[in-house]
Amino acid sequence: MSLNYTSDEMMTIAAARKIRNGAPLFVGIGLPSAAANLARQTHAPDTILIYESGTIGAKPSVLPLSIGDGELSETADAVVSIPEMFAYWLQGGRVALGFLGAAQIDKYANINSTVIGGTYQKPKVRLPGAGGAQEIAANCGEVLITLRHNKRAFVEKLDFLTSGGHFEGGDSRSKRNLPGRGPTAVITDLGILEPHPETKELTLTNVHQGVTVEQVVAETGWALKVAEQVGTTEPPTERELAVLRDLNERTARAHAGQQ
Amino acid sequence: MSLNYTSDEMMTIAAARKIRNGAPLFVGIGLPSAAANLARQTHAPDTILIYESGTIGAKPSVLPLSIGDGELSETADAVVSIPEMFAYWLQGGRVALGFLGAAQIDKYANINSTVIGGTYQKPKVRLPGAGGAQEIAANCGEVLITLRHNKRAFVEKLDFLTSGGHFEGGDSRSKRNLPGRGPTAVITDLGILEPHPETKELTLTNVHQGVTVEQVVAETGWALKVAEQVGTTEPPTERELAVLRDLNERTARAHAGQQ
Amino acid sequence: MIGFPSWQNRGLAHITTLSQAIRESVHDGDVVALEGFTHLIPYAAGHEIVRQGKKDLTVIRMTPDVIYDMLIGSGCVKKIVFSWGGNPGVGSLHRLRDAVEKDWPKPIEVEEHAHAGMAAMYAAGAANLPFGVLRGYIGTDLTKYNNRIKFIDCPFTGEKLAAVPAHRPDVTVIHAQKADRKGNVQMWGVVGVQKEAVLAAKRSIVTVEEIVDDLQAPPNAVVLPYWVVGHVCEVKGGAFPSYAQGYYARNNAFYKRWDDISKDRETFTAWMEKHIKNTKDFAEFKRVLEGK
Amino acid sequence: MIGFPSWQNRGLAHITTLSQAIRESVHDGDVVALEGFTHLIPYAAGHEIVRQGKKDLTVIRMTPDVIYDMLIGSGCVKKIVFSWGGNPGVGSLHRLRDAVEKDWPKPIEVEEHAHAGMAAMYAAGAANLPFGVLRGYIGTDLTKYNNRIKFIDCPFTGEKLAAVPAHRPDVTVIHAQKADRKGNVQMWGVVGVQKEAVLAAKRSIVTVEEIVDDLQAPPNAVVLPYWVVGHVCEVKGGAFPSYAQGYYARNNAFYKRWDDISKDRETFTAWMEKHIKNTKDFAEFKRVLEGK
Repeated sequence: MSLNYTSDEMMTIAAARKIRNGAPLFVGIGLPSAAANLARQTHAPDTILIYESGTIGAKPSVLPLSIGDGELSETADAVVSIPEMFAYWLQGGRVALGFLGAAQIDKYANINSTVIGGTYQKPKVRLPGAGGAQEIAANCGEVLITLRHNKRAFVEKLDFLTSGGHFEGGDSRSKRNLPGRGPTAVITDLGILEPHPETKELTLTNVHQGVTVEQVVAETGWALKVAEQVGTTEPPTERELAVLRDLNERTARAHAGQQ
Repeated sequence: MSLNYTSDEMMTIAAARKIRNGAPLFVGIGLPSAAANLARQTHAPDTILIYESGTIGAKPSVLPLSIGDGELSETADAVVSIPEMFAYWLQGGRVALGFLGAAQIDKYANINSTVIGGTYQKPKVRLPGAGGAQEIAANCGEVLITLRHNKRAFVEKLDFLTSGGHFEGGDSRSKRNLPGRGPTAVITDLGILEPHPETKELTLTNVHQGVTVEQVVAETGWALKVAEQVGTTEPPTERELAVLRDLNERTARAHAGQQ
Repeated sequence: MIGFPSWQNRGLAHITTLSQAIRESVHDGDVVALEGFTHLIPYAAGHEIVRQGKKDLTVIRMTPDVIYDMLIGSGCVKKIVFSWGGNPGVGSLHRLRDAVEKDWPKPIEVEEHAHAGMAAMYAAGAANLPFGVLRGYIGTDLTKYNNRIKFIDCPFTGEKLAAVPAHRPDVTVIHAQKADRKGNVQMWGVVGVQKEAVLAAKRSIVTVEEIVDDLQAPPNAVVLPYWVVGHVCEVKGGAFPSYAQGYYARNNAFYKRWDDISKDRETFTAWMEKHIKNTKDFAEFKRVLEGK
Repeated sequence: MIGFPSWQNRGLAHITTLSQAIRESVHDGDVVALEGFTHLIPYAAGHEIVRQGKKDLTVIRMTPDVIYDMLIGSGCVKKIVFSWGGNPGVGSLHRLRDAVEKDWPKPIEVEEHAHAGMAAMYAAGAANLPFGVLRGYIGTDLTKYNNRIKFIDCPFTGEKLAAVPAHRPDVTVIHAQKADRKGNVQMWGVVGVQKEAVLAAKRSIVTVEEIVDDLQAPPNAVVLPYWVVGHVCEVKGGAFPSYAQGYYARNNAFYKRWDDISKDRETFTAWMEKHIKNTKDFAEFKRVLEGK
């Protein structure tokens, strides 16, 4: 039987699969939160969801719209202040995995979520900014990045470096003495990129079913390195799709119907 | 009518009278705690008692034996962690008055509660040490010091400077840029000493009833400065004595009879 | 400068109307922090600042959201100090963007940090330290445009760490669940950086869902004693469209609606006129909003 | 050195006997913090360290009290790091004094701080910072004898501030009121510096009054999640003669009695022999103490 699914669903499911059961996970809103909760409801029931609002071990039944929705604190094992969250938990080195989105990414998995175009002072598009992204990128054990794959996002040169990935590649991250290992995978709607062990340059290692390597290269704003053996992502299972769709439906219902 | 009272009772009562109603007060165990609770039960009912255990606005019915007795946290308006107590509350500049005891004091109201005799490494008497005293001395709006008056305690030179008062006198404290004004009075079982406005040298300003200036000078290990007009401390009122004794009796009953 | 010993400046908490609190404690040109991390955002107080037409404010907040969009679009703000400026789960703050990108209604100065830096700045302020230290900012472009991010060396290990100056707002405004009649304030749930923001500030205003006889706070509850709090004002529902745990839920639909209200200058201005400027207080705002 | 990311090192909390916990997690030569600020002092765990004859320990604590007197007098301790070493409300710690003043039973190294410094050292450790900053120590003699107190300049104001290195104990031992069967730990009342001490340490042992199905913790309670805790051991009454709020009161009389027990080397040794070394666990200790 062949299932119908969107490329966004594939991206979320591919990201969810990267989550090891039992790992403390720093979760942002949107796709990271969907992936984390999908993982928790499928193969990784003991995943510890940490939202930067201070909720540790949250077990939401629907996806929160904001990072501090009431259900997060009601279901958490502990709720701490923001200074404590950032000092003792994130910087304290207690979070195995951080999940980031981005407006732009470069070949060393550095990301931009600050400004697009123009100058910093007078940008074409002013984005929300770093939030907790740069400290997640610095302090989590490893970082996963998810975003849609196209040339506007995958750029040769970032308009602004908001959060450091592997900087100029090679040992440029370890020289900066950051606690975490940095990005270990970039999961897009087309495939999966991983940093080369030595050069740290992002390399295409997987394409999702129905996607060609040429297509990914064409949607990347630099000369994308391609692994010798490019795998094909397992398509979503029936269970993964069903859980994800159920989660999204319940979420939509929960956030509608007010005011 | 003339009341009988001990010189320790006079010392406690004289210290209690220095407490302004409504002031947040950092309280140590022993005489400071007795004075603070006496004040709270007489002229200063809205005094805010802060114990370094993290209990803010404690209202104990008996004097605690330790600085973290259960009754303190049960009756407090707020109970915070130790790092918060020292960072946000004491160092934060929120405490009007600190109360310190000492093993030794010098003419500039610097105090020693660390070692007596011998060397630091191999002292004759190892005392408990600073605890919170040096940061109380640095950060409270002002500091009161209480101790029994004799030549072993009132010394020309401290064996160890644990907590800074007015250092070498004059502007030597303000040059060190400490937030609080430092000691404003030393209350003993014989009288009251206050720093000279300019030189900051401790000056005898009051003797308790029945005590002579000569007696105080004789019990002081340096050539004690005496104010032109030395006042005589009002003796304890009936109410003050009754409340203090009742407090001490209830305390003794509460701390006996176990194990 | 060693900060101010706050016991010299504060009287007892003052239970007043919100209108009086803003009038007495927020002045043109002040540095103002309206804090709240998705939960307990002081919307009613923000409306009142707009209503009273305060000017030239420097506004601080980790997560400026819709209320900062209102303040900026209404021309109250000279400078913003922040780490994430968006409509959570929805998208952009259109009024913030319009001010930064197109100087409407006036140019706005931007001092930009990351969350950990902002949290450290408030914590340093609360602790009367001139600066906070963190592992952060290394290698990011934020340091190129913000000279209030510096680096220092650990005197023990030689490691390079980021240093940020303390926040010391003129006034901090927060919303909490409860206060008692003396002015002791209690909050719970996502408590954010509000305690630090109040303790770091010279003055403070706390709006609460209700004023009760006795807080009946559990042990180690987050309680701000009356003597570190300025004005306390009862404003039921005053965190709408944010939420107050135990009282009402986040109105996610309004956050989505704000996207349309704020996209365009005229729609925004008309909405603000009708709902904020032409209403006398938060209760009337709610009535007008609900079409009553 | 940037500390260790603890997520690499820890498994789930491990519910064991106290004897097993001490055997597995406290090794000769370790840096050990048994924290507790008058409340919730981990006496039972301290006894077990004596019982197992651990050696050459560096022991850290803000307020070393009777349990540190026991450890020192029993020869377990090489070095003590502290800020106030006394028997609260009673007087001296005779065994601590005898070690410092007369090298009995062996010489002891002393690293001495003040409370705010020790608190900052634990907080820095918990935050994976190499040092903490505070307003303190200026002009005091502590700085002459402790080269781990340094001074730094604020990069913004130029002010001089004290810097102290982070505490990173090999193992932290605390007592708490409750744990659940997963190993989530809850404490309340005077909570001291215990959370920081656990988060700063490589390993941890938590003794609790009881293990329950569900903590039923109120919002914002002090809870240590199971995945940052090592061993969890149920030891009823394990804080005696300290107290556990909600369970039993501080036994002030025992603290006073300790003065007589500890004053003299022989009395102390005999008491330790009978009550600690010749008993197999804390329950038996209590029975012997109570003459049953």
